[in-house]
Amino acid sequence: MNVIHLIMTAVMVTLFASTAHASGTPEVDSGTTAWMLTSTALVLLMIPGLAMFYGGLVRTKNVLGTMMHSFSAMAIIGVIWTICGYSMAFGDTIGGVVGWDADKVLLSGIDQTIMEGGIPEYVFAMFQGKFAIITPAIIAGAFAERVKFRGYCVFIALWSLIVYNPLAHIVWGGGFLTGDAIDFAGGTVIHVSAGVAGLVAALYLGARRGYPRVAMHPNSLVMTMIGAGLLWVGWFGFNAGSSVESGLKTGQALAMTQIAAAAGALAWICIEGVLHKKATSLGLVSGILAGLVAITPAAGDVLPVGAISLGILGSLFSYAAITIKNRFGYDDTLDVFGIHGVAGIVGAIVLTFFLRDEPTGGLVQQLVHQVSGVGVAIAASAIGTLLLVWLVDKTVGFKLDERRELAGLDHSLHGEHGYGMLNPN
Amino acid sequence: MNVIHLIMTAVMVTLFASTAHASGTPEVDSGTTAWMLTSTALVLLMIPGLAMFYGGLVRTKNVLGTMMHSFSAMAIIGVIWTICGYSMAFGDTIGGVVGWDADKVLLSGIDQTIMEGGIPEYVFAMFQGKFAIITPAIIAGAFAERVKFRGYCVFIALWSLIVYNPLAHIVWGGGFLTGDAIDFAGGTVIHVSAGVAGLVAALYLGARRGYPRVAMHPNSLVMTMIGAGLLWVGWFGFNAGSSVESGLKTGQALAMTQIAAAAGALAWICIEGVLHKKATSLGLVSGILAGLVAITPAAGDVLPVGAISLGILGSLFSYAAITIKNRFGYDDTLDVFGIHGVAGIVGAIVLTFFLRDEPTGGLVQQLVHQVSGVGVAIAASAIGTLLLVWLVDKTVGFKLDERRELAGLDHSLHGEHGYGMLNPN
Amino acid sequence: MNVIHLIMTAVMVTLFASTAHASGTPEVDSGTTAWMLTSTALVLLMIPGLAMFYGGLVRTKNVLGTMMHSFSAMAIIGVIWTICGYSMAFGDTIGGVVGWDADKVLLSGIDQTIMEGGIPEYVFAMFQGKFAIITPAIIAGAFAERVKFRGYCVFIALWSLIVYNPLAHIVWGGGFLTGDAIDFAGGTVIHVSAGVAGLVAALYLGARRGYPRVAMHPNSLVMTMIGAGLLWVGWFGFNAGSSVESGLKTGQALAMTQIAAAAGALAWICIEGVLHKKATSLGLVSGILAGLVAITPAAGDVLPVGAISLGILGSLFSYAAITIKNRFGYDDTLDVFGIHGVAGIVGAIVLTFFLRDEPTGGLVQQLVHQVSGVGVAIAASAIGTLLLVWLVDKTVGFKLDERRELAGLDHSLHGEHGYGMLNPN
Amino acid sequence: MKLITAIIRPEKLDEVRQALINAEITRITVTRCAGRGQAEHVDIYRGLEVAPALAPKIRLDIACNDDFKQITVDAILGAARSEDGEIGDGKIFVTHLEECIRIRTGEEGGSAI
Amino acid sequence: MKLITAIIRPEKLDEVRQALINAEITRITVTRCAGRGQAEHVDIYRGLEVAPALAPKIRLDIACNDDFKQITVDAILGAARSEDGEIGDGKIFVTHLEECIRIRTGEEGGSAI
Amino acid sequence: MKLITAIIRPEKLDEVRQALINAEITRITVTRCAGRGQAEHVDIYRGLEVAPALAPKIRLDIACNDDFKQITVDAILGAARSEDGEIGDGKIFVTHLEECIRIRTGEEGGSAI
Ligand SMILES: Nc1ncnc2c1ncn2[C@@H]1O[C@H](COP(=O)(O)OP(=O)(O)O)[C@@H](O)[C@H]1O
Ligand SMILES: Nc1ncnc2c1ncn2[C@@H]1O[C@H](COP(=O)(O)OP(=O)(O)O)[C@@H](O)[C@H]1O
Ligand SMILES: Nc1ncnc2c1ncn2[C@@H]1O[C@H](COP(=O)(O)OP(=O)(O)O)[C@@H](O)[C@H]1O
Repeated sequence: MNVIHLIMTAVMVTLFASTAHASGTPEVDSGTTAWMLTSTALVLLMIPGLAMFYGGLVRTKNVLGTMMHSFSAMAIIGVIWTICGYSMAFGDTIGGVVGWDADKVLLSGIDQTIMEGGIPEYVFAMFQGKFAIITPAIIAGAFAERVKFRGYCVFIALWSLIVYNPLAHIVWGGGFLTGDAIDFAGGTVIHVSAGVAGLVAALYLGARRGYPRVAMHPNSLVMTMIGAGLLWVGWFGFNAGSSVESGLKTGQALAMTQIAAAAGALAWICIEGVLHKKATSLGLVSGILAGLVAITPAAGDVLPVGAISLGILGSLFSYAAITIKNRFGYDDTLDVFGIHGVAGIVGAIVLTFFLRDEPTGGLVQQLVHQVSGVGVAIAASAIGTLLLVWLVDKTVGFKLDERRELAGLDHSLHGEHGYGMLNPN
Repeated sequence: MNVIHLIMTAVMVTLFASTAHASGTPEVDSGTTAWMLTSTALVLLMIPGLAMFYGGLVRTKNVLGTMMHSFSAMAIIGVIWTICGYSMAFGDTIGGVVGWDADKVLLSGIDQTIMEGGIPEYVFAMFQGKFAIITPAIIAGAFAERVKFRGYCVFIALWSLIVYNPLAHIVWGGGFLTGDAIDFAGGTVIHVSAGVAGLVAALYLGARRGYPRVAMHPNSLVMTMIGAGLLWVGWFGFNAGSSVESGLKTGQALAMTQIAAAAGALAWICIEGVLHKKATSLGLVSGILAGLVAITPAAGDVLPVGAISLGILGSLFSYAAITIKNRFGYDDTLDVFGIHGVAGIVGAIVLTFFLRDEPTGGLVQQLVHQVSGVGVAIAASAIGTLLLVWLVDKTVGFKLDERRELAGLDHSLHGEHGYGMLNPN
Repeated sequence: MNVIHLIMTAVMVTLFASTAHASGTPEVDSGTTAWMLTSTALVLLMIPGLAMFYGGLVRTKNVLGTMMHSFSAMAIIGVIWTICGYSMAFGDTIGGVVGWDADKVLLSGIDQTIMEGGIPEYVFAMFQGKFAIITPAIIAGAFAERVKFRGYCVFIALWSLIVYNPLAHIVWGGGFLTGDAIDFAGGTVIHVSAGVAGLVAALYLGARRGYPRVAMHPNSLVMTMIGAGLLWVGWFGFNAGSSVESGLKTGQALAMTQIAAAAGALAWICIEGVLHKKATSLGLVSGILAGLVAITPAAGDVLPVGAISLGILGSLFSYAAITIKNRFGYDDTLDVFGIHGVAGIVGAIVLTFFLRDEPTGGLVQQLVHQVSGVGVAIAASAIGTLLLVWLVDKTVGFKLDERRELAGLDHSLHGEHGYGMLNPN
Repeated sequence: MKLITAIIRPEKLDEVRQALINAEITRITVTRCAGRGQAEHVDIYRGLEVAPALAPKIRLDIACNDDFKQITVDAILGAARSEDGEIGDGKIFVTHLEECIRIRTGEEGGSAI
Repeated sequence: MKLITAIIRPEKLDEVRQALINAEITRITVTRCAGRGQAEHVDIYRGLEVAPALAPKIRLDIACNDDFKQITVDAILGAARSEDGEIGDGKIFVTHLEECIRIRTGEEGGSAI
Repeated sequence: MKLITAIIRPEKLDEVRQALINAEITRITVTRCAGRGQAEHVDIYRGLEVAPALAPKIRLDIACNDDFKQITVDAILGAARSEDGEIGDGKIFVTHLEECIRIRTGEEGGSAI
C-alpha cells in the first residue's frame, strides 16, 4: 500500500499545493467553489431584481417604500443570519425543529471549514443567507403600500427567527422532514411559506384604502420588466446553486430553470391572448415568475418535459388564482400568494409525476411526502405569521394610518420622492 | 501497467468521488462547468440588457412593446430551442445544412451526458440556446415601433426554425462551413445574420408613419445607457463562454472583448468630438456595441492590437453606415444593420489580418473563407427573412395599421403604459 | 523515483489533457480561472452600477453627463490600461515607485502566460484593469454637475497615468509598500485615493452655482437604489476576486463583504431612525456603500465580528463626515470623500484590531504600516490631483462656465436629454 | 362658463376626485406640477436666502357651467383641506371661460362642457 | 387675443401639430396631463362606485390673435377627432388673453404672439 | 386679480425664482411642458416639411393682485432673458382672474392670493 500512499500524497501535493490543510479534511474544489461564489452573487442580484419588480408595480408615491422592503431585508436579515440565523437553520438539531451550534453563532467556528463538496463553509452560509433574505422580501409584496417601516423591520426580523430558520432546519438542516420531501431549491421553504405568510398578513391587515374602488396603476412596468429579467438571471444561482456542486446536477437544474421560465412566460401570454386578445408585459413577466417558482422545488429532479409542464401549470394555476382573488376581493397587493404560494404548491406536488428516477417509496408514497412537506410549510408559516403580525400590530404598530397611507410611503415614512425628475426643480 | 492503473484509479477516486460515472466517459470538470454556467447566466443578462437598450431608444408610447420583443424571444425561442432547436443546430448533419437527432429532441437523450470539455451537455445546450434567443431579439430593433405583436411572435418562431438553426448548424454544428471560417462567438451566425434580417425586414415593411418628417426622440437614454452596460457585462459570457472551457482561450477572449469594447466606445466619441464638437451618450454606447460586435467573431484569435483595431474599425464603419442610411432614408429604426450587420461584417473579414497564428491555408485562403462565411450568412438570412416577412405579412399580418401605430404599441397592442408615474394617478 | 514520475505524469495527463503546455509552467486551474473571469464580469457590472448610483443623485438636467463620467472611464482607461497601464502597475519596479515592462505594453507578452495561481495573466490584467477604471469613475462624483466633458476626459487619463498606476504599483505591484500594509482589495489604492482626489478637486473647482442656496434634488432615488444593488453584487467580484483564487480566502472575503455591507446599511438606517425618526432610502444605500468601502481593505483578513464592526464604523464615520461637511459648506457633490475617503481610511486603519491572525510584527507595528499606507495614498493622491486639476483647468479647461452649468450638462455638453419621456413628444 | 383651476396636495387627489364624482362632476383634467405657497421655509444659510424648494402638487382643471361653479368649489374645498388646514393645502383659481368645444361632436357652449 | 387650450389624445399630437403648421400656427406649448371626460366607466365593484381611472392626455396651449382663433380651432378639430368621433377625443377651451409679452424682446400685444 | 403664465427656458428656472423672491413674490406653481415658438427649425427633409421638435420648457403660473402684476412681469422679464435675447426665451401671458380661494382657510379674493 506504499505505492498508493505515495500516489495519494503526490496527488495532494500537485493539486492542492496552495492550500495549507492536512489531507484529512475535504479539500477545496476550486470549480465548485467558483460556481457557489457565483451563485451567491446571482441570488444577491435577485434582491435588487425583486425591488424593481415590486417597486414598478406600486403607485408612484410608494415606489421607494416598496423598494426599501427588499433592501432593508438585505440589511436586517443579513446581520441576523450572521449572528444566529445560520446556527438556527444548520446547527445540530434540537428535537428536529430548530438547530443550534455555538460554533456557528457569529459564524465563529467555520472560518477555516471546508465542506464535503469542497467549498468553504462560509460560501455555503452566505448562499443560504441569501435565501433567508429573499423570503421576507417576497412576503412584503402582499402588504405593499400600507405598512409602517418600523413595523415591517420588526416583523421580518421576528419572522426570520421564528418561521424561516426553523423551517429551513426542518426541511434542509437536519430537521424532521430532511430527506423525505423533495424540495430542491426551496419551493416550500421559500415560496410556499412566503406566499402563505403574505396571504395571512394581507388578510389580517386588511386592504389598502380605496381598494378596489380606486384604480391603482403601476408606476413603471418598464422597471418591473427589468426586475423580472434580473430575477430570471438570479434564479440560475438560486436553483443551480442549490446543487452545491458544479456538475451534472447543476447543469440539470440550470436547464430546467431556463425551460420552465420560458414555458411559464409563453403559457401566460397565450392565456391572455386567448382570453383578452392582448398579451401584456405584466402577464409575460408574471408567467416568468410563475414558471420559475413552480420549477424551484423540482429543478434537479425532473426532465425537460417536466420543466415545460411545470412552467405551464405554474402559470395556469397562478392565473386562475389571481382571477379568483379578484372575486374574493382581499388585497394581496402584488399577488404574493397568487404567484409564489400557488405556483410553489403546484410545483412541489406535481413534480412527483415528472421525476427523473422513480422515487424509492413509489409515487404515492412520494406524493404523501410532498403534500406533507407543503402542509408543514403552510401550517408553520400561517401560524407563525398570524402570531407575529398580531404581535407587531399590537406593539410597534404595523398598519399605516390613513393620512400617511394616502400621502404615500415615500413621503410620509422616508421623507423622499422616488422620481425627482417629475418635479420641475 | 498495474501501477498506472492503480494511479488512474486513485486519481479518479480522489477527484471525482462525488460523480457516479464510470471512468470511460469524460468526467465533469467543475471549473469549466462553473464558467459555462456563469456564461449562460451572463448571456441571459443580455436579454434584459437589450430590452433596456432598445426600449430606451423608442418613443414613450412604444417602450413596453419594444421591450416585449426581447422578452417574448426568451419565452418563445426558449421553448422552441428545447423542443427541436438544439437538435436542428447540433444534431447529426443532414446534407451539411441542418441537423437532426431524435435524442436531442426535447433534450431527452442528453440528461446524463458529459461533453468532451468536461461540462454537462445541458449546460452547452442552454448556453447555445441563449444565442438562439438573442438573435431574433436583435432583429426586432430594425422594425421597432411598427409591427404587430402576433406577427412578430410568429416571425421569430419561424425565423429561428428556418434561418437560425440551419445557420448555426452550418457554421458550428457540423454543417458545410464548420471549421473553415473563423467565427469565434457568432459574428456571422448572430450579428451579420441579424443585421441583414433587420435590413430586409425594414425595407419590406417600410418606414414608420411620419418618418423622417416627425422628430422621434428616445424616451430614456438613461435606460439605454444602463442597457449597454449590461450588454457589455453579458458579452463576457457571450464571447469568453464561447471557448467552452475555462482556461487560456477563455482569458484571451475575455480580454479582447473588454479591449475592443473600450476602443469602440472611445473611437465613437472621438469621431463625434471631431465632427460635432460634442460627444453624446448614445454615441458612446453605440461605440461599445460596435466594438463588441466587431470582436465577436475574433475574440479568441487576435491579439490586443487586433482588438483595439477591430473596435475602432467597428465604430468607424458603423458610424459611416448610419450616416449613409440617413441619406438613403430607409427606416431601420434602431440601426440593427448599421451596427450589428456592418460591424459584424467588418469584424468577420478584418480579423484575418490580426490573427494570432498564421492561418494554415495562408492569409488569402483564410480571407476567402471569411468572406464566404459572411456571404452564406447574408444570403441565408436575406432570403429566409424575405420569405418569412412576406409570409407572415400575408397571413397573420405583420405591419401595424396606422391608427394603432400612431397610438403606440403599448396602448394598442398590450393595453398598458410603460411609465405610469407620468400619469398623475 | 520512477513511480513518482509516472504518477506525476499520469496526474498531468489526466488533469490537463486539454491544455497544450509543457509541465514546467503553472497549469491552468479551471476553477480559479472561472471565478476570476466571473469576478472580472462582476467588477465591470460596478460601472453601470456606479453610473446609476451617481446618475440618480444629480439633478435631472445632469443625469446623462454624470453617467457619461462612469461610462467614458470604461472607454478611456480601458484603452490606456491595455496600452501601458498594466505595465506601469505590474511591470518590473523602477525605484519602487512605478513599474515598466516592455512585454506588458499592449499586453503583448502575456498572450500565453499562466500565472502562479493557475489563471491566464490576461484575466488578471483585465480584473486589475477594472479597478483602474472604477477609481476615476468614483472621483467624478465629487465634481459632478459642473465640469467640462473634455476636461474630465483629459483629467482621468492623466490621473490614471500619474496617480493610479504608480499607487497600484507601490502597494500591490512590487513597489515600496508591497506586502507591508494590508490592503486586501484596494481600500487605500482605490477608495482612499479616490476620496482624497475628489476632495481636492472639489475644493479647487469650487461649488456648483447656487450651492447651497438652491435646493438640488436627486432626479431618481429609484435609480440610485438599483445602482447600489448592482454595486453590492459587483463588490463580490471586487473583494472576493482580489484573493486571486477560488478557495478558502475567497470565501472569507465574500462572507465579510456581505456581512459588512448589511451591517453598514443597518447602522445607517438606525442612526437616521434615532436622529430623524425616519430611515431614508438614500441613507440605506449610503450605508451599504460605507460598509462595503470599509471592508474592502480587510475582506480577507478579518472575522465576522470584525466585518460587522467595520461596517458599523464605516457608516458612523461617513455619516459624521457628511454632517460636518454640511457645516464646512464645500461642495463634494456626491460625498466621494465623505463615503469613499472616510470609510476607506477607517477600514484601512481599524482593520488592525480585527485581524484573524496576530500580525507578525505585532499590533502597533501593523498599525504603523496601515497608517503609512493610508498616508502615502492620501499624499500621492492629493498632490497628484491638485497638480492635474490645475493643469487641466489651465489648458483644456475643467470647470464649466455658468451658462452651461445652469443649462445642465446633458443639454450643453452632450446635446441630449436623459428622460425623453418627460417631454410630450 | 367658468374654468376652475385647483392646486392641491398630491395625496388628496383620490379624495377630491371622489368628492367631485359624488357632486356629479366627473369631467376633469389633472396635471402634475410643483409649487410653493406661503414661503414658510425661506431658510437662511450662512447669510444667504435660500430659494425654498418646490413641493410636488397636483393641478386640476375643470370647466363647468356657471351654476356648477359653487358646487365644484365646495366639493374641492371639502376634500382637499388637510385635517386642520395646514399650509400647502392649495388654492382654487376661477377664470372666465369664453368658449368650450367638444372635439368629438363639434358641439359648442354649455352643452359641450 | 385668445388663449386656446385643447385637451387631446396623446396619439393625436403629431397629426394636430402638423395640421396647425399647415394652418401656419407654429407656436405652441404642450403639457402632459391626464383626464376623464364622459364618465363612461364608472364601474360598480361589489356595490361600490369606482372612481374611474384617469387616462393620459395632452394639453395644448396656443395664444393667438382674435382672427386666428377660428383657424386654430378648426385645425385642431379636424385633426384631433378619431375616426368616427369617439369618447375621449377631448375638448377645446377658449379664454380671453389680456396681455402677451415676448421675453426675448419685451414686445407686447398682438405682435408678441 | 391677474393670472400670469410664463413659459421659460428650463435652465432659467432658478434665476427666475430668485428674482421673484427678491421682488417678494414667493407663491408660484411650476409645470414641466414643451413648446415651440418662432419656428426657426422647420427643416426640409427631401422636400418634406418636418414638424419641428418640441423643446422642453417650464411653465410658471402666478396669481397676483393687480398692483403686483407689473412687478411680477418685470421680475420674470429681467431674469428669464438669455444673454442677448435669443429665440426660445419664452412668453408671458396675462389673463384675468375672477376668483381666488385659499383651500386651507376658505378665504377668498385678494387676501387669498
Ligand atoms: N399666488 C399663487 N400663484 C400661483 N400658485 C399659487 C399661489 N398661491 C398658492 N399657489 C399654489 O398652491 C400651492 C399651495 O399653496 P399654499 O401653501 O397652500 O398657499 P397659502 O400659503 O396661500 O396657504 C402652492 O404650492 C402653489 O403651487
Ligand atoms: N369639463 C371639463 N373640464 C376639464 N377637462 C375636461 C372637461 N371635459 C373634458 N375634459 C378633458 O378632455 C378629455 C377628453 O374628454 P372627452 O371624454 O372627449 O369629453 P366628452 O365626454 O365631453 O366627449 C378628458 O380626459 C379631460 O381631460
Ligand atoms: N403663441 C404662443 N402660444 C403658446 N405658446 C407659445 C406661444 N409663443 C411662444 N410660446 C411658448 O414659448 C416658448 C418660447 O417661445 P419663443 O421661441 O421664445 O417665442 P418667440 O418665437 O415668440 O420669441 C415656446 O417654446 C412655447 O412653449
